[in-house]
Parts: sequence; C-alpha cells; structure tokens
Amino acid sequence: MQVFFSMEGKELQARIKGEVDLETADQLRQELEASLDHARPEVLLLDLAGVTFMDSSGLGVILGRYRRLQKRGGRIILYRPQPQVRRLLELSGLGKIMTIETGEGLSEQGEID
Amino acid sequence: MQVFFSMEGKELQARIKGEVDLETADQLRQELEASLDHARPEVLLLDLAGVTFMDSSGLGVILGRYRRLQKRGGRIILYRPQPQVRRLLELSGLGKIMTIETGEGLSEQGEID
Amino acid sequence: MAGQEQVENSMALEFLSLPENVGLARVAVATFAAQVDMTLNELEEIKVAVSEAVSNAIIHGYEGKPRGTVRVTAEHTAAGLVITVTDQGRGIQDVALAMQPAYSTDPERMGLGFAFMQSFMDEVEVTSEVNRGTTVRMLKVLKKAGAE
Amino acid sequence: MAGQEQVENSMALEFLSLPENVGLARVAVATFAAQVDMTLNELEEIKVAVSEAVSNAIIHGYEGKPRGTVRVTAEHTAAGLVITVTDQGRGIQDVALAMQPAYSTDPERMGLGFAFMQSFMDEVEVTSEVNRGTTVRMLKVLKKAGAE
Ligand SMILES: Nc1ncnc2c1ncn2[C@@H]1O[C@H](COP(=O)(O)OP(=O)(O)O)[C@@H](O)[C@H]1O
Ligand SMILES: Nc1ncnc2c1ncn2[C@@H]1O[C@H](COP(=O)(O)OP(=O)(O)O)[C@@H](O)[C@H]1O
Repeated sequence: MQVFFSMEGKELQARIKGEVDLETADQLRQELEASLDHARPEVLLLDLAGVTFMDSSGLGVILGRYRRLQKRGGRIILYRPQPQVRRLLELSGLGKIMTIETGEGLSEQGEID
Repeated sequence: MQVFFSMEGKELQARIKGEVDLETADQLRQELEASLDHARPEVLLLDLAGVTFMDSSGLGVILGRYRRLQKRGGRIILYRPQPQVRRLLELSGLGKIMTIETGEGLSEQGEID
Repeated sequence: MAGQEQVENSMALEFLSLPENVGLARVAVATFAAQVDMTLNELEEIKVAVSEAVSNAIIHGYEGKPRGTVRVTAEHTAAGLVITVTDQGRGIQDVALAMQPAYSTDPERMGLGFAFMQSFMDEVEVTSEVNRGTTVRMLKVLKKAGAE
Repeated sequence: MAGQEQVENSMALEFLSLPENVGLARVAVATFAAQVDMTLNELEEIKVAVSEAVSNAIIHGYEGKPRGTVRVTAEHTAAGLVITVTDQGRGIQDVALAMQPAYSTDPERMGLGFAFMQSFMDEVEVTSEVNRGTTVRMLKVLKKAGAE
C-alpha cells in the first residue's frame, strides 16, 4: 500500500493505492496522522480509486480520522471508491456520516468542488 | 487457458492465452491435435505472447506436436514468447530445434514472412 | 475444467500469526474458490470474510503475538464452499455477544468483523473455548451458474 | 514492511492431488515469497520449481489418482527461502537416475522437471522411499536487495 499526499487550498488530498487490511492499516494511520498534524486541513479527501481491497481494519482507520477532524469542525470526503469498498462503506454506516463522491461528471483533473 | 486458431495459407496459427501447466496441458494437446488433423498445415505457428506461465508439462505438448509435424516435413514456429517462457525454451533445447520469432520489426498486424 | 466439477477438492493452509499473512490467506482461498464458477463479486465477498476471520485470529486470538499458528481450510462440497479459520488462542467467553455488530473489546476497532462475515457468507458458525482457541466455519452457497 | 524482515515466517499448504491445485500451490508460494524483497525474475523461477515438484507429486507420486495429499511448505530463514514438496506416493527407486536431465519413466514427458528445479533454485535435495513417498527440499538464496 502507498499513500500520496497533496494540498489544494484547505483540502488535504490523500491518494491511497493497494490493499488496506491488517498488514497495512497501521502504516496508513501513521501517514494520515503525520500529514494531518502538519497540514491542519479543513477537509481530508481520501481518494480510494486505487484501493483494490479493504476490510474492517481499513474502515477503522478512516473512522478514527473522521473523529479527529470532527472535533475541530473538519470533514472527510471519500472519493471514487471501487464497488467492493463502496459496499463496505455503506454496510458499515460510514457512508452515512461521510460524503462519498463518485467522481462522475467532474473534470479530467479529478478536481472536486 | 484458451487457444484461438486461424489459417494463413499453409500455416496454422494457434494463439495461446493463459497458463500452460499440468492442469491445462491435456486440453492444449487435444485442441492442437484436432486442428492439425483438420487443417494439415505445413507450418504450425504457436503465438505465445499471451502465455503468462509455462512449465515442462507445456514444453512436452510442444515437443509432441513438433514430432508429429516433422514426420511429414512440417515445422513449428514459436512466436513471441515472454521472457520466462523463452528461458525455458532455451534451457530445454526446444529453442534449438524450432524457430523462435520475437515478432520485433514486423508489421503491426503481427504477420510473419 | 468442465466435467471435473463433480470431484470435490480441499485445501488447508497454516501460517504464523503475522499481519502480512492475512493477504496470503486471502489469495490462497480466492485462488481455490476460483476453480469453480463464481462471480467476481462472490470472490470479493469471500476475500473480505477470510480477511476478517484471519485478522481476528491474529489480533484477538493471539493478541498480536507472532508465534501462533492460524489454520485456514477450504472445501468444495455439494453444499458449496466451506471455509474454516482456526486459532489456538485465548478464545471467546461470550460468542453471542462478540458476534453483535459494533461490539469490540478493542476501542480502536469497529466491531464489524463478524457482521461482515455474516453479510458476505451464507452461514457463519463460531465455536470457541477460553484459553483453547476459536474456529469460525463459514459456508458460501454456490449458485449453479449453468452447471448441472 | 521494512523492519519486520528479521521475523521469520513460515507457511504450509496441503491439498488433494488434482491437476488444478498446481496453480494454487504456485500462487500461494509466490505470494509468500513476495513478502520479502525479490525480483520478478526470482519469483518466476520459484513458480517453475514449485510447479514441477507439485506436478511430479501428482502424476508420478500418486500416479494421477486424485485422493492423495500433497504438502507444500515455505519458510523464510537466514539462508533464504526454503520450500518443500511432499507426497506419500509410490516413491523413487533410484533418485540419482531420476534426477538426470531427460530421464523420465513417462514417454509423454520430457524428463526436465528436476533439471528445471536445479536450474532455478540454489539447492535441491530429494529424499524418497519406495511406497512411502517423496520429499523435495529446495533453497532459494535471497540476494540482500539493499537489506542489512
Ligand atoms: N479469534 C478470536 N479470538 C478471540 N477473540 C475473538 C476472536 N474473534 C473475535 N473475537 C472477539 O470478538 C470481538 C468482535 O469481533 P469482530 O466482530 O471481528 O470485531 P473487531 O475485530 O473489530 O473487534 C473482538 O473484539 C474480540 O473480542
Ligand atoms: N514425487 C515423485 N514420486 C515418484 N516418482 C517421481 C517423483 N518425482 C519424480 N519422479 C520420477 O522421476 C522421473 C524424472 O522426473 P522429472 O525430471 O520431473 O521428469 P518428468 O516429470 O518429465 O518425468 C519421473 O519420470 C518419475 O519417474
């Protein structure tokens, strides 16, 4: 698993590639925490297009970051999840408390808003 | 594994896709035999570009077809093997008794001769 | 391999309780499962279920200690694909409680492992004994995709 | 998983002596092997060696009968990756003869299985007892790709 970060205004974008499970969840948590500490964004956009597998260990990492951001009024956008991941987001209820954006009908650069 | 046949003059072309091992060798042998029976070609071209794995069970199928064709003066061309397959062809000596064509410098349609 | 589908097949995989082996278990069971007609969606469901059960064995059963052995079996039967995941770890005191959605003994986790297993498989049975270990047995019914 | 490479890992896979399980063994061992730094070429070599040894267990050891059990183990050790393939089949009378390139008891086969194992692995050891079975033990030395 790999994470690529970029900052767009007050939005921290994290593009995640690979499988997020027990093996990689800790690494993802640490990288997200370090970038959140550093960038202090209002919005964390998790670009999930490259996530080929996720289970509840991965969802736990997302929920933990959601709680952290919520404390200071920030929010999370779940961007372009593949069907398998999307289904878990919906089953788990995370899809209800966070915004899911499919990325359809947006510009080629993958910008949102 | 899948095999796709086409006839080009006196050349029977067999495009093989997938893994050729103990599981699939029998099927490959049967399909090649049936097509050789039917087409009676002078040349059998085995297009190996889509072969993602091969072991000695697969080489055995090729050698068997070589022997059959040789009896009536025919020959085999091994076309576009991937590096792993190519190495086996060379280690086994099959690369010495049959022509290997890399397909480089040929026309886009993948035609040879 | 049409015509061989009548022959039942089975596999067993054992590995150390290390996080990197969760992916190994997933790949092995998915490769085994793919031998019979199965949709990609069904394979994804099986992968999640295996991932959850094996993760539980490692983090809860063996409490993260890397020297335990996890055993995963898979079998094609007339009923479908039967998968078991077994550890000899600390066991579960109250299985019914543990299986409730959102219940977790780990504040960092979501308590959704068993819920996902139950959503994605047709049957989930848990047998456990404290300090002896846990076995999760899951069945995926195979829709006869043209076969028979 | 840098920093975890010191931890040794091991797996064992058992399956019925069916041709479709050759691919399963290959995928499982390759997934296990890929946990450590390894070139794609080394992975391909390991896949061929496993494929040959497992095929031999099925067609020679169990003579094509589908109810035998083949056991494949893999272990990361300081020396490298150690792989064993074991059957309880008919065994080999003369191992030295059997290992000669181009020697085969099956006229349809090329007799290159052992030759490929020896070309692609750093050590190959065969122990066999007639009517008891055969174990092939193979070592792949790991080039320290930057590690240590
Ligand atoms: N193999 C196991 N060994 C011991 N305890 C387990 C095992 N599997 C599950 N449990 C217990 O059941 C609880 C619920 O499991 P689960 O639904 O998978 O959620 P989570 O893994 O997120 O905690 C765990 O928190 C743990 O206490
Ligand atoms: N697991 C085994 N059990 C019994 N005999 C074996 C086994 N492996 C190899 N042999 C014997 O050794 C011979 C040489 O094996 P190998 O070099 O792999 O060539 P091939 O499989 O093409 O015959 C086989 O023909 C067989 O007689």
